[in-house]
Amino acid sequence: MHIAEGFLPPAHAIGWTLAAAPFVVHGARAVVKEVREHPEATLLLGAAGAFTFVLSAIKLPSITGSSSHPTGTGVGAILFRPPVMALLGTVVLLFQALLLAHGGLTTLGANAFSLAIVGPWVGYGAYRLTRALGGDLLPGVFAGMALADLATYLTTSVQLALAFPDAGSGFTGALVKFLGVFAVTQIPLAIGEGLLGVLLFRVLVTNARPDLERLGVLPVRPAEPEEAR
Amino acid sequence: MSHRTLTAERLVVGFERARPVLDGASLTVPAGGRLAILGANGSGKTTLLRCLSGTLRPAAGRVAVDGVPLEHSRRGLRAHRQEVQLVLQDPDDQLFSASVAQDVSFGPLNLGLPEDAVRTRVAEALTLLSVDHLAGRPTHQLSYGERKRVAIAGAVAMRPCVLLLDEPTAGLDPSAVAEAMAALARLQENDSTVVMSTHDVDLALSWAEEVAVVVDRQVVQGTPDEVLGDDALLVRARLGRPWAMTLGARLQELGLLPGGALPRDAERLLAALPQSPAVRT
Amino acid sequence: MSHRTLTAERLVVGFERARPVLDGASLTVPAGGRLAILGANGSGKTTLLRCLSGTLRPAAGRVAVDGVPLEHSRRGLRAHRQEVQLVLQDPDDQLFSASVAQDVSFGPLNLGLPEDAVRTRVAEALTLLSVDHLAGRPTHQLSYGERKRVAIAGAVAMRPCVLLLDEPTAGLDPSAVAEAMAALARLQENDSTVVMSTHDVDLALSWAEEVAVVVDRQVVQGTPDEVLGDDALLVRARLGRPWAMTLGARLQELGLLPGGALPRDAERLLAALPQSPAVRT
Amino acid sequence: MTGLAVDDAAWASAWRTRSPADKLLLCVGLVGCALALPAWPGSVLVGLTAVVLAVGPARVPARTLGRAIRWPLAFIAVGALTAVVQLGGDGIGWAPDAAARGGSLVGHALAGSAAVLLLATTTPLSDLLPALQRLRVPAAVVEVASVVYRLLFVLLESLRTIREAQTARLGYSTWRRSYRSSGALAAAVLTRSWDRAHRLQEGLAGRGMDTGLRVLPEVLPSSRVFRAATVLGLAALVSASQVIA
Ligand SMILES: Nc1ncnc2c1ncn2[C@@H]1O[C@H](COP(=O)(O)OP(=O)(O)OP(=O)(O)O)[C@@H](O)[C@H]1O
Ligand SMILES: Nc1ncnc2c1ncn2[C@@H]1O[C@H](COP(=O)(O)OP(=O)(O)OP(=O)(O)O)[C@@H](O)[C@H]1O
Ligand SMILES: [Mg+2]
Ligand SMILES: [Mg+2]
Repeated sequence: MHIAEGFLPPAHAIGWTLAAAPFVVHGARAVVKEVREHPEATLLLGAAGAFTFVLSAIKLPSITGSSSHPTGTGVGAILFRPPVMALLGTVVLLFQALLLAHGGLTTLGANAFSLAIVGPWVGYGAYRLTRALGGDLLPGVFAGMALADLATYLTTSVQLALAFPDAGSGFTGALVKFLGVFAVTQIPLAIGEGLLGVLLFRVLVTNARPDLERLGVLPVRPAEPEEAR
Repeated sequence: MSHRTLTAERLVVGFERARPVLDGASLTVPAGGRLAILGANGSGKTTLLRCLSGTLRPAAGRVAVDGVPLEHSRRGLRAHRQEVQLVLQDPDDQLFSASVAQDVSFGPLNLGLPEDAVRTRVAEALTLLSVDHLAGRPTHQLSYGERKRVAIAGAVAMRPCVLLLDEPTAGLDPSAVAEAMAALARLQENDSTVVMSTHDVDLALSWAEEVAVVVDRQVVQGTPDEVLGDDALLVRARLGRPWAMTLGARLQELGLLPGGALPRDAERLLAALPQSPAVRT
Repeated sequence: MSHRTLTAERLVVGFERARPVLDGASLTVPAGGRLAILGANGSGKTTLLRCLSGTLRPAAGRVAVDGVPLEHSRRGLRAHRQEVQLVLQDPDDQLFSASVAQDVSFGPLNLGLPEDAVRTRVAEALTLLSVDHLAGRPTHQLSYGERKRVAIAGAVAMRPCVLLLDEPTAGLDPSAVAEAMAALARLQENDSTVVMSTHDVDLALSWAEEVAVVVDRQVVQGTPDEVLGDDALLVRARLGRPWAMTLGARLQELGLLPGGALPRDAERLLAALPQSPAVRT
Repeated sequence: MTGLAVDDAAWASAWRTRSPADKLLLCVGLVGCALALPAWPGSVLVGLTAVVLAVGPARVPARTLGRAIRWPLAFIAVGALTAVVQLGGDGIGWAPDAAARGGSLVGHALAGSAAVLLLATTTPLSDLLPALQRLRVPAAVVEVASVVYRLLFVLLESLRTIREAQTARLGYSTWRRSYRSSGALAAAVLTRSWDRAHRLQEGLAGRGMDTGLRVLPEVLPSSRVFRAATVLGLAALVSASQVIA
């Protein structure tokens, strides 16, 4: 869910930008370090960003009949870790604002906070927790992706409620309103995105095992002896 | 599979803000026959095939099977896809499952067939394309030529009446081309209509029963001799004249080939040449 | 640019867990000449070109320029890349920048040239490939054939002594092939050595001064007449005999073509035919 | 050919050759006005200015603008409506100043979106990335972003063709199958993106990529007249909105 340009009052726009900045700067530092050590990482990171953008162009059929687009922040967090996603996610948000008119420039900070920071961290946390509790890869992916999506939706609702408290019931009332309105699309989407993640990783485990091992998602299997039959 | 006639009538296709790619293009695919579609890069061959397969909805004009116009509704498209299948140029766009057999089973499973029937179809399609030995292999380990044939098998397993192939021989070595053409011949014996697009005029001449050239946003269709013998058309379409025709015509002039239809490929040209040295004046 | 002789000696290349792709392959690129590399799908043409360009390090054997072996150190590779450039088959593997002129400027900038010199080289390379009108266009809006020529321009702007091209004509229509070949001819006039891989035996025969066939993990090299006239070799390499040779040989037998070297393409064959009808017995 | 209408418009715009810095000055100025000025008449003036400049001198097709604004419009409508509805003990009702608040929200947001769209439809994203570097964004980050820009189109094309291939084999005929196909589609595009990155790396290494992805900057000279007109225009806009209000 992207907050449109001009929707947030200036003070809120600035506030969220300041809140997001440290995470994005931290991500940028990580990226700069990575690129300095491995120049070819530029291309892999670019590919990751492009994939995140393109993933949000996949249409997921939702139970409510309409179709919606996944946020893709959960996959990114599991594959590339939240710090890097803070930067890549912000870059993707800038691209979405300028290529698709989704989101905006002054709301970039607020959108980055929910989609590139809270979503990935919560998703990654849920994924790690599930794995730590003995869960397999696929349940972990489901939890990570679904919760990343939900967390994003919660954060955006909080942002909107803070900006537009209800005339009668204040922040709490506004939060209930925004949560309620966007729940129609976002809760089915969260479940849908979790399912998509499971299907996605099921294919990846068979087709792209070496890449998953490189990214540390799967443990590296001992090399099979040459000419193994 | 029974024969069906697939037609396109006065198609207009324009991607945004550009002149239309096709403007009044009409085509009749001969039922049970072999049609080759020729044309320069960017002339609209792929666009035409996408319209015929129902993937792309033309801005105007209609596509019809046996005279019944294709409706771009869910049901209409579903019915159309059981009759007409398109194989894309890049096999990697078509192969997305882990193993070859799984990938080929994708279509039949989506038809809602029981597992047995699916298995039969998969085996049959793999045999037809002579790739049965690859059934258990992961798709990403296959060579380009193998991937290309598996992609065709995936469409064949849908048992379409009309199979459309976008540049099925591009990127293949000569023996792989020969194998692909042999597979298409087997398909046609199995009662399918086969349409392919290609840049190779020689291949088109030797293989096709009919040829369509996409040129200036329209389609010119006819027998290979008519179309590929029309030099003005070939120049407009940025195509070359096939070898066999150029040489055949000259050899006819020299009295070395019997008059009448020109030979269609090297083999037939060689066979038609006189057996003994001529006495030269 | 002066001429340099690029050689590969007894290369061994094996990707993991497989039999070697190349095993003792040797090749000499004739300085200032035109070499065509032929071979079946998966025979190792691309692998050979990648070794020659230094991108791939062979397990054994060496690549040398004028007898000086290539060292796979940072400096060695840097020096090698100023002499030898490889253009990949898929232009999208080479084009990374938003606009055409910027993409072509990448290589010269990496050479550490001043901006003016870079600008000159970019303009020159774009002109040589006749794509100067595309300079300001975004890469992603170009057609396949256009992208292909821009990718070549990116390598040409490095002013290499040897230009290696992996299937430069694949996917192009006949006129685009003719244009690409004309661009390569201009390049060679500009003193470059040009090497290309292709599946098209007819093209190889008409274009190349020397031909190398990758077969059974080795390379067989020679003049087009020698190599493409060797039927046993062609069968082993899963290649066909070129049109011009098959027909030329038969016409020589029939006494219609003068003895000696066979014609290399349709034009030259037609020109060599007698002007008047023969008197047939 | 790309499927991203805004990007196509930007490359074809009459303002394509203007300096990105000039356009940034104008559009950021307009966005600022959209936020800071009162909705009536500030937002209306900003919105009108942006649209008139886009379809007028910048020659952006009105259709592209209209289509692009649809998505933010949907969000703005739902968001504004929710904001001005009041949750009371006795259920849902309009907040006391619903019309004014709603109007102001919609006004600001539409004007802001129009101003950003003016930038987006006249300036290819790739022209803006070098400007980021001047804002002290590290070069490595700008390079990653420029690779994102290029690969985006390559991957969107793959996405489209693979989806078409799946649809042709009835991969989206039911809800369940749609999910399975979408999963396979995402996986195929992801593995494609890795493949591309590896091969692109090899292709670029051949052209001497040692340090970064440096390319020759395009010279798009800044115009004094344009800048002066921008400053004057923005000043006029601010004072006009003060006078009318
Ligand atoms: N990176 C790689 N890892 C493993 N195997 C590889 C790799 N690259 C190539 N191969 C294998 O090496 C062999 C030769 O491949 P190569 O691409 O050189 O063939 P080619 O002659 O260029 O074929 P084509 O005509 O299809 O382009 C093939 O069997 C291929 O599967
Ligand atoms: N999705 C699209 N959006 C915009 N333009 C497109 C799209 N697809 C194709 N085109 C344009 O339509 C024209 C025809 O393209 P098409 O792919 O049908 O040509 P083709 O004859 O198949 O070419 P080739 O021989 O290179 O495969 C081209 O100019 C192309 O740029
Ligand atoms: Mg095509
Ligand atoms: Mg190859």
